[in-house]
Parts: sequence; C-alpha cells; structure tokens
Amino acid sequence: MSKEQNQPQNDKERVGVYICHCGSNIAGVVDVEDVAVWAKEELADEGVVVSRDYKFMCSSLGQEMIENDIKEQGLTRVVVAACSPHLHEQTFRTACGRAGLNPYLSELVSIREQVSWVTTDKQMATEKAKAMVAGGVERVIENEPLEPLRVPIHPATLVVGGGIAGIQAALEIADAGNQVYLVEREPSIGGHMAQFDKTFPTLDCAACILTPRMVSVGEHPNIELLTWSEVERVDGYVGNFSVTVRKRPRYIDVDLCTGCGICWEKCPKKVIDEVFEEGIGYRTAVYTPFPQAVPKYPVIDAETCIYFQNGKCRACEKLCPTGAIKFDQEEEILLLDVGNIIIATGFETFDARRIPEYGYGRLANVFTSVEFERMCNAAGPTEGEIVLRDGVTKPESVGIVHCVGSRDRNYNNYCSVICCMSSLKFAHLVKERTGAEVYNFYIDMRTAYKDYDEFYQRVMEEGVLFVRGRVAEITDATRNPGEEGKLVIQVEDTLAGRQRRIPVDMAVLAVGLQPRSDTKELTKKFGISCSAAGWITEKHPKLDPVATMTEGIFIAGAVQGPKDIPTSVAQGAAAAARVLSRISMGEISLEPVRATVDEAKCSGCRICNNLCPFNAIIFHEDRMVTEINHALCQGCGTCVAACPAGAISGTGFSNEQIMAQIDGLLAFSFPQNGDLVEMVPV
Amino acid sequence: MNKYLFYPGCSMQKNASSYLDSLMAIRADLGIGLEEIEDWNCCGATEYWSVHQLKAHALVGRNLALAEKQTNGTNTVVAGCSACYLNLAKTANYMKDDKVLRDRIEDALAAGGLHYTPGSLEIRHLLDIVYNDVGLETIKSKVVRPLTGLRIAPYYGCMIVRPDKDNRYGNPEYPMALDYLLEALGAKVIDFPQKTHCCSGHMTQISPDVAYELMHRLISGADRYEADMMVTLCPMCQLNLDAYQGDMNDYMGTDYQMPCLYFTQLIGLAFGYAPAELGIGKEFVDARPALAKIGVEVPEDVEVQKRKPRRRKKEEGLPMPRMGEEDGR
Amino acid sequence: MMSEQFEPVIIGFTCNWCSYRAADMAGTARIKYPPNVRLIRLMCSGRLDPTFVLKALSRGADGVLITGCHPGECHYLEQNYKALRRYRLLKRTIAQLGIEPDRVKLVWASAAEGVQLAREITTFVEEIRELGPLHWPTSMARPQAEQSVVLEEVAA
Amino acid sequence: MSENGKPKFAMYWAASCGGCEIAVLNINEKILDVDANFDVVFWPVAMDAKYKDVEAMPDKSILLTLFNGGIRNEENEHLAKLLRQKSQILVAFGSCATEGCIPGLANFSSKEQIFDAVYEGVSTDNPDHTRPQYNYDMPEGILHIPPFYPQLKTLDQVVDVDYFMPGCPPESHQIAAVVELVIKVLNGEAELPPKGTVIGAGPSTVCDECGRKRNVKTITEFVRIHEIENIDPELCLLEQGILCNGPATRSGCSARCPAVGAACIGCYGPAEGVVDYGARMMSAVASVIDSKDPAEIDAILDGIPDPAGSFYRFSLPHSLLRAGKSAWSNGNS
Repeated sequence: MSKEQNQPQNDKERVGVYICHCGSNIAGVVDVEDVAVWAKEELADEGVVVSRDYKFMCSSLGQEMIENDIKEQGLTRVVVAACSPHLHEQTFRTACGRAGLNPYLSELVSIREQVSWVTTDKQMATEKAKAMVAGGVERVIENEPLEPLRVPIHPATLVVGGGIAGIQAALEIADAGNQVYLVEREPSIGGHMAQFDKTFPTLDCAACILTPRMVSVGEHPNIELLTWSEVERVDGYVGNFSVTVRKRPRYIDVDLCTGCGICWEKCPKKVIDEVFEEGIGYRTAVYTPFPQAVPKYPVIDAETCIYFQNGKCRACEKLCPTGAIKFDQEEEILLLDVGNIIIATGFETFDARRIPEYGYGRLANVFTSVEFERMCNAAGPTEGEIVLRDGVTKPESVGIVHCVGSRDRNYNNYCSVICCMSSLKFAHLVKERTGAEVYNFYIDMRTAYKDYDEFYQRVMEEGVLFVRGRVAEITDATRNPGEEGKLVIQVEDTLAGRQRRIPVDMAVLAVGLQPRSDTKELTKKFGISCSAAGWITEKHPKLDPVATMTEGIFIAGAVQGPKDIPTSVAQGAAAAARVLSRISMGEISLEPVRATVDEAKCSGCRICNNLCPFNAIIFHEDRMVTEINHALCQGCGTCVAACPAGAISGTGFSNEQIMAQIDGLLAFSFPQNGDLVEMVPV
Repeated sequence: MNKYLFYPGCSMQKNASSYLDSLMAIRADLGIGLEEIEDWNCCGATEYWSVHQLKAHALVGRNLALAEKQTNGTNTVVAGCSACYLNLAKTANYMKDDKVLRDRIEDALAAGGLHYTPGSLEIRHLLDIVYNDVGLETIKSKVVRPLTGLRIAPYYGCMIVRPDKDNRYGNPEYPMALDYLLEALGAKVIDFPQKTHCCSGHMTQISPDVAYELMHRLISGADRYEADMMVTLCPMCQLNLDAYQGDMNDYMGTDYQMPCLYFTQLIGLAFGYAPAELGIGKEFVDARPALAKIGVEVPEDVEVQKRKPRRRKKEEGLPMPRMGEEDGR
Repeated sequence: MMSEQFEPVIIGFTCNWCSYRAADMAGTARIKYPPNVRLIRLMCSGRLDPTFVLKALSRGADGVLITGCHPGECHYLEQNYKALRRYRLLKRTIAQLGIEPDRVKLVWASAAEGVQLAREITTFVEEIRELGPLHWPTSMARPQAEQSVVLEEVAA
Repeated sequence: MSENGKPKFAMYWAASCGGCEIAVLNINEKILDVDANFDVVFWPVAMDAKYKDVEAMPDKSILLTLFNGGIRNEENEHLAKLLRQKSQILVAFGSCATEGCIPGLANFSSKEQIFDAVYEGVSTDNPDHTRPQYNYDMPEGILHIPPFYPQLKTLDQVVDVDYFMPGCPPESHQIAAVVELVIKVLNGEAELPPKGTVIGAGPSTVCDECGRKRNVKTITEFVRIHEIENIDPELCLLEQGILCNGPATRSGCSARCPAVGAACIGCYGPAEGVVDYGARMMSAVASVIDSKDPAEIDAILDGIPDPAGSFYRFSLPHSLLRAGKSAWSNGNS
C-alpha cells in the first residue's frame, strides 16, 4: 500500500555494473570510465558494490571478470551496459550461470544500439547511458531467479514449399530418419528450377540434376508428400505445432492411377499454362505440369475442365485404363503434429507489364526471362527452339535487358542477384542455338561467386555484345529502313557516352525476383515478420540467416531474399541441420516469460478471459477463478496489464521490474548547466 | 454541374478556335461549367521561359492571382492547352516549394496590387477533367453516333505527362486515359508507340529540319498502324502536325494525309453534333474523308480514301501474355 | 534551472518483436536521433499498463512514447489493439487531469522500420519541446514541501 | 493503561463527512464491547475533549486510534501528527483517510478554483468578495484559522500508518470484526497482522462477492444506468454496458451495490498490491472493448462521459498523480 512512498532502498542485494567499450563503438561516443565511476558513487545506495569498464565485455576475459566478481565479491545481481540483448543477453546470462548466479538475475543495457550509435553529442550520450544504467540497476534488483522452460520437441517436421530449397531440407531431415511433411501448392514439386533448361555457370541440365532429388522425395519412406495442398492455419508453439493442411481434390484416385498419361493426351480442353509454362505454352484440363512431375499423378483443373464447367465430356474417365478418374473426390483437411517448420515458399518474378515503355504484352517479340527459360527448355512449348512469337522465325538479333524491375526506385530498389548470370546463360544459349547477334544491356555486371566471372569472360569471348546503360524504351516505331520490322531498343550507352537505337528481332526482359504476393498472409499464418520489401526477416542477417524471430520456424531459399540455386540448396541444408539438432536434443529451453494467476486475488471477473489469442487462459466455473496454461502462454503480458485486481503477474517483465526501471531511468535528468540535477528526489 | 475557372490561352482564341468551339459545344453534355478568368494574360508559352525565367513566372503569377480572386465555389483552374497547363502548374508548384522565388514573384505581383497564396489553386488540364471528373460512364451514356470503324492514333504530346506525379492519365511513360476515352466513343484506338513523343514544339521556327524529322516520326508511326487520324489535346501539337504536314511531306519526300483533330471534336461528333458546330473543316489536312467512315456527311468534291485492308498476322504460334485488368480494357 | 534549450525527458515503451528491433536497426544503421528518449523493452505493446505511463509522468517524464507492431502485424496476433484501446482511454483521462494529451503518443513501427522509428522519435521530442516541461513540482515526491507554500501564505 | 486498567481508545475525523462515525455506531451492541474493553479518551463526535488534553497525554499512551478523513488543512495535519505521537496503533479508517475519497475529488481543482466556487458561486451572496484570512487582527489579539492546503492528502502521506481500513464508510460488520480482533489480541488470543496491512476487507475484488452471472467479456457500448429499459437482474452489470468498478475494487463490502443493481463506484479502493486504482480500471475496461478501429473505439469510449471521475472517484489523492495539474501548479507557478 505505502509502497509508493518509500523509494527503492536496497540493502540486501550486491550489484555489479559493467560498462563495455565495444572497442570504440561505445567508448568513442560515451565516456565509459565516467559512467562506471558515476555508477559506483551515485548508485551505491541502490546496492552497486562493483562498477567497471572494459574493452570487450563479451570477450572471455570480460566474462571471466564478471564470474570472478560474483565469486569473490558475492554479487547477487549483474548489470552489463553493452549492446542489444538480442545479441548478447544469452552470453552474459551464461557467464552468471557459470559463476553460480541464477542467469536471470542479470540485465543487459543496450548503450550501443540505443546510445553511442545513434547520438552525436558526447555529453548527452554519456548522460543517457548513465540514466539507462540506473534503470538497469533498479530493474535487476527486482529480477527473480527463474528456470528456463523445457519444451519437448515433436520429431516430425513440416516443410512448406517443394522448390529446390524445400526439397533439400526435406531430404536432409528424412535421411536422418525423421518424419517430414512436404506441402506444395502446385500439382508437382520442383519449383522454378524444374522450369529451367540449363543452370549457370556450369550449364548442366536442370532436369538432369533435379529429377533424381524429386524422385527420392517421392519415394522416401520418411517423407509424406502433400502436393496440390496448402497450409490453412498453424496452432501451438515450438516443439508442438499443430498444422491444418487443405488438400485440394485431384479428382484422381492416386492408388489406381499409374500416370500412364492417356487422360492428358486425350483431354480435349487445351488452356494456356500460366504457371509452369509462364503463359507461352499450353496444357490440358487434366495435366501434370511436366513429364518428370513428382508425384506422377495428374490433377484435373475444375476451373477449365469441360465436365466441371458444363457437365459433359468425361473423356478421361472413359479412357482411363484403371478407372482412376474420380469426379466426386472432395477436398481433405489434414491435421499434422510437428515440432518444427521450415518455410521455403520461394519467390515470384516481377510483372514486366508494369513498365509499359518496354512493351511487354504489347509488342509480340518482347519476352520475359521466365518465358525465355521455357522456350529454351527441350521439354518446353518450342522443344527448345529459340523463335519469335510467331513460333517459327529464328531471331537474327536478340537484346537482353537487365535489371527489369530491380535496382529501380519506381519498382524494387534491391538487386535480384540472379539476373546477370541467367542473362549470360541466355546469351550463350542464343549464340549456341541460333548464332544470332546478342546484346546485353546492363547497369553493372554482377558475377560474384565461384566460376561466375569465368563464365562472364567465356560469354564475352563468344562474341556477345555488352552495352552499359539502362534501356529507355523498346519500340516498334522505326525511323529508318534499317529498323523496319524490328524492335528498336533505345538506350544511352554510358561507356560510349551517346544515345543508341539498336534494332533487334527479339527482346528478353530479365525480370527481377520479388516476394510472393501472398507474403502478408504467410507472415500472419506463421507469426513471422518480413522486411519492408516483403522478404521474410531472419533472426540475424549474418549469424542466423535461416532462423526467424519465432521459435521453431525456419526459412530457406528465396523466401528470405533473392538467391541462386547453390545458395538456396545450402540454406535448405542449413535449416535442416538446425531442425535436426533440436530433434536430437529432444527438447529446448525457452525464455521463462509467462503469466501466472494468483487464485487468492482472482475474483473471476473474466476480464482477461478472451484477451489471449493462444487460448492459454482457462476459466474454472466451479471455483470461479481463472488459470493460465504455461504451455500455451507466449508471455506477451497483455492479461497481466489488463487484470483489474492485479491478480496476474508476469515473470521476466513484472510490474515491479518495469516500475523500478522507470524510477531508475528518471532518477536523473538531463544536465542543466553541465552537471546532473535531480529531477525527482530519489 | 461542376464549376471550373477557365484559362483559354491565346491559341484557343486564334489558331485553335476549333478546340474552343468544340469544347463550348459539348461542355453542357459533359456537365462542366467554365468561368473564364477575367483579364487573363499570356502564359509565356515556351519562348518567354528561355528569355527570362522570373519574368515568365511573374507573368503566370498574375493569372494565378486573378484566378484566386475569382475563386467562388471552385479553386480548380482548367487549361485546354498543354503549354498553358504546364506553365500555370509549374509556377503554382514552384511558388509552393521555393520561398525565395515566391517572395520575388510576390514582389512583382504586389507592384500590380495583386497577391497569390501558394496552394490555393489546383491547376488541371482539360483531359484530366473529362477523364477523371466527368468519367467514361457519363461519356458513354451520351454517345449517339459511335465512332465505329474509325482508327485513331491517340496523341498526348509531352507536356501533360511530364511530370504527371499522381498518374492522372495512367503510367506517365505510357498513358492510357485518351485511349480509353476514344474507345468509349466507339473508335478503334491503335497502340500508338509515340503517343508521348515530342511534336517538335517551336522547332518549326528554329530549325525546321529537326521539326520535320520529329513530326515525320509521329505521322509515319500513326500511318504504319493505319490510323485514319491523330487525335490531340494541345493546340501546339495540332498546329505542327496539321499546318506543317505539307512542308514535312515536301521535306521528307513523303505524301501523308494524316488529319489531326482535337479530342473535344471527336467527343462532339460522337455526341451527334454537326462537324461545322465543332469547327471541323478549318484544318489543313482535310478530316472529312476519314469522317465519312462514321457516316458524317461529306461534300461530293472529296473522294473517300480507300485503305487497303490491314493484313493481320494469323494468330498462331506462341500465345501473347495476358494483359492485366487495368491495361486490358 | 532551465538551460537555453529545454531538453525533455521521455520514456519510450517498445515491443520486443518490432519497435525494439527497429531501435536496434536504427543503431546498426547509425541513424541519429535525439537522446531524450529512454526506451523500456516489453514483450508486446499489449503489456503496456496505463500504470507505467502514469508512473513515468509522476516521476518527471515530460512525455511517453508507446510503440508497437503495425495493426495486423502483432507478433502475438492482436495484442497491439489492446494497447491502442488503453491508449485512447488513457489520453481522455489525463486530459481531465490537466495534462496535455499529446504528451502521450502511440506509434507503430515494424522490425524493419529503423528509419521510421528514428524519425518518429525525433518528431515526438520536438513536439514535447514545444509543449515545454510537464512541471510536476518536486513536492510531488515530498509531501512536506507544500508546507513552505502554506507558511508563506500564513505570513502574508 | 488508564487507572481503570482499560486500554485507551481514540477516534478522530479530519476532512470527512462523519459517515465513518455513524458506521461505528452501526455496529450496534458491539459498541458496548468497545466501552467494556476500552477507555475512550478522545472522540470529538461522541464526547467533549480538548486538543490540549491529548497533547498532555504521554506518547504511545493511546492503544488504538481510528483516524477518518483526509488531510485538507493545517489543523488536520496537526492532529494527525499529534495522534500518531500518542498512539500505539494508528488506523487510517475509511476511504478518506486511506485514499482521499470524495473530498479528494477537490484535487482536480486548484485552491483558487475551489475558493471561487465556494465564495463566489451562484449560490453564494458575497458582495464584498470576502475570503478567509488565516490571521486576523482583533483587539483581543490575532485570530488564526488553519490554512487550507493546495491539495487533500491521505493520512499515510503525512504520518506513518499502521493499518488501513477502506470503505465509504467501512462496513459495520467489518468494523465489528476488527474490534473483535483487537480485543482478542488484548486477551492474547490472537496476533496483530503485519504493519501496513489492509484490514476489514478481502484480498480480492468485489466480483468475488458479487452474485451476478459472468461470461467472457466484450464491451460494444457503455450506457448510463438510467439509459437502459430493464437491467438484467442476473447478469454482470459491466456486460450490460454499465461501467461497474467491481472488478478493480477490493472486496469486503459483500458487493452491496451490484446486488441491488447499482454499479460499484469503488469505495473500497484498489486490491492488494495495486499501485494505481484508476489505471487498473482503465486498462481492464479498455482491453475488452470490442473494436480494432480507432474511430469506433472512440465512439464506444464516448459512453464514458467522465473517465477520470469514474476511475478516481475515491482514490485520486492516493493515485500516482495524486491531483490534477492545476492543483499541483497551485503556489508553485
């Protein structure tokens, strides 16, 4: 009751304060020695008995310093003022633990990210650092010893997305002897890679290296492959997710189907294949996207199937030798229990129609790189013939435009990474198959990584022409006989320093990669976040690229940002490794940040009852009290803040801790006339 | 009936009188009230800006000040001429952003006992009003004589789309507003690649050979697409393409007969007005043969041009990309 | 005791998943903003108890900045809406107590929006500078202090 | 101990309405136990006594003092300090002494505003604009009236308090229970609770004692009690849109008001360990508003015409801010 009156006077706790220089990162702006001395003097009443500054607190020497003080000085609380807790909180907690102090009796104050790196005025910075240290000290005194929560890990794993990254991840985990569910939206796995003919820089055939992987996924005893399916919702938490998957009806009985192909050979309904053939090829209403599809079973696309549209036809049904066609098949809802989730849903390509001056969609012979991939593919609409839109004429000259929708303020600022190399690949294929003149219009050539630049050299030696400059316009408005009947590429050649009009028969737009249009729903479904551009945010850009902020959810491949095949594969394997280590540990420990109801205080008013999106709050009608299920509680603290009776307490972020931190932060105001003055008497 | 402050500009009064006449003819049907700005003066056209920037701004500033005084119920100023629109808009915007310039212009205006409050007026081009305020639905509903069979090259010129920050006509690099408008009138609109290229402006006076080259690009482009006529929204463009087409032909050794009318004239025709009411017949390159296609009566003396039927490519081979809704109308 | 420029003291509450990481990002990107704001990390803006805001104001803060994930992007699905509701009610209440409601501000900032957060902080510091010090008399923490006031009156 | 061997009992009212006194009398025949077990030495409402008599008593000579009313002026504070000095057990008795209560609502206004209301208000006829003088010279000498403080303070804001007994007034059965307890302690049959304890009240909140049916809460609109046709006699008032402070108010009153269809207004103050009563109500009520749209939220909140008044009706002087800004700037500006 009278708590408010007596200021936090602390005689029992012995607090150690450690100010990190972080080389010059902090010491360059904050007067760390001053802060250390100040803490020792000004915060003595608060119980500060040790206060030091050191070059690198996170170094083993820095940690030892803390450990020794805990042992020798009998510290009962530790405050480290260094970098963000998201980087080193664990480091210093572990150090305390080693010295026999409960890890949660330490606090990490971020005077690098929140002070030295963002402040110019050194004095102000130092004062802010002092205030934050004071806040940390006041808070840590209120910290309670906690034990991390141990959560068992369900050994099964969900992989979302059957592109090369997802395939790699699934195989790694399954080979290690664990159950994997691989969910793919399309009728077959394989993703973008399956569309390609050759892969840079080695030019080995995509199908030849991908198909074996796809087959082993299909045959793997530990992989349950769910194609033509989508994740509906995700409940639960790390170690114990329960995932709802919607399996769309194939209208094919896969137990009877042999994949013989009669149905799609005989299907009278031809439609443009906007997905796998990127709109330049056709498929039938019953189809597999490509010959090597896994699984081999086709799907019937009810949107276009004549029978579904007007009740007639049923040709496939009549002709199917095994009677596998099942028009009455219905969608299934599957419930999967998994411990970890890997998201590998990949990318979409930039819609070239958004740049009208490039004429895509208006000018027949302007193609996108994905259309061109299909065109080059021996199994594609032209059997690998490189021809104009008329389907017969071979081009005598081809212009490849780089950075379409990439590195462009109007569209995407970022570099799409793969376009330079795939454009070089195209240039090579055109030379090889048509002998046509090839121009590459580029801003910069970006051919980093193993053997890439060598490939660039090779293509140049093959006589491909390179023009440095962003293309202004592609037009069929000709100005002289030489341009007659051609596409004219208007560009400023920034090396020659002049405007050029280059007539070509065919223009290929190297469209950039961008996040899938349904990324927002994805992030909501899985409770993860994405960057402003829409790429999924990794836990740490350098040190933890395949984990997300959400425990138990990992990412692999282009869903995290533009990537080529080798990197996607590497990430798939990396994500798998992270999952495997957890499975083998059998359990993980989580932050013990949880809410608890004091039943004596709970009046059963039920204010909190529908505040929890994780349904962790249970009301006991019989006793008229509310209880919180720690397994389900995610520790957001909303109910703690809402409880009118103050009956709910939250570990890790208790009222006492936060109130004390406020006291500390405000105990000293900004310097007026140079020196600290008290804002409110402490 | 939406009310607007109207800035006719010099050319609409003289060489582009047919633009003004046709506008006056259809304005009631479009439901737009135009209140001419009292005692307006020249916008500085293109030349004066290269003579003296500040004076040019002051010149325009006067028009803005007069318009502001006249604002009752509306603060939108409409110009039919692209150059007038651009100049008015330019000064209005610069005065908003550039304090130094603002003060100097204010001084100049003060000398004449005038004042303009930056941001108090909205400057818009006639096409913007017709397309965005009146809207295609209204226009469709008034069409009594659809321009069926008339192949039109929609020509925007460079001034209304550079800059067009808020994409009033669609993508500034490839606007579609006029295309859609003419389609709404029932015409066949060709995909005119040079729709925003330069008409050569005053190059006709400075270096005709450059001007002829530029005009040739436009007219030959329209002709390649077998357009019956070009439709414009700017007196300057119309003047160049129409009045200088002959000289261009002589210079390039070509023989184009590409009529060039104002979009307001086409709207008028579709709304059923007689050509004369719309100032049609004043143009150098006779538009009437083309207009015969839509059954607008033509005096005997001119014989209707017969175009060889366009040989279409057989729709075989690879499918064309499907265009999205917004572009696919 | 005022220096030429009034330096407000502001307490900022951040969400562990978005705005706190945005602050980290602002730091990593070396984006500069005024040092007047001292941040407190909560797990979620839904943890924000009006008590904390009142506490800060009563302890001398001139303003309080509440930050959370954008609507619909809450790491805990929809807890930021609870913060929003409390914030709207809290502003009404403090207004009745004679405190300018603008001293408390709620802004959304995703983990990716380091720049935006820095901008918001800069703006808010300026806004509070405009409002001037909240001027809780220090007597607030010392009940006796009013005595002096009274005695002056008595003498008068 | 007095000569009759009975421990001494005192009761005093500072800024209060006197209801607490009545409540004490309402313990009926139990009052006789008080007389039987105590020697009442000071109780201005019940018997004549002079301050100097109290001043003359030795320190700590009074066993139990029930102090009701807030500290509004110099005299209140003087007596609070005096009784603290003379008493072994000082109980802040009733809402005024513990939290400020209704007199505490004056903390929304500055002293000037209060005086204006009192001495210049429409109901006041004060042609010479007379205002009280703390000192007034008379031939007999200087007349002195106790200066009026800028703010009302609670007892524990001026002296150290042993126990707190909330309620406006405290429920008679609770008073009886406390009296009984103290007597037990005297006879060595019971222990005193730890210092600072809230006595004569429950650990939880009013809902705990409230008989009304409760569901998961979502509030779509707030209504004033007179605005609804027929209140459901069974259902939780808050769920019917009536702003009921029950959820945040300490139990102990047997939920009398909700029981008869009147919303709890919070006289028993905050529950155990709560720092700011109003903040708890704000947070709780706002959390269950059924909208994600700022405009709609505001529309719903418009149903609470006087939030500060509703949430701080009894507890403003004991809240974190203690008073409105005007009451603070009083004399400090």
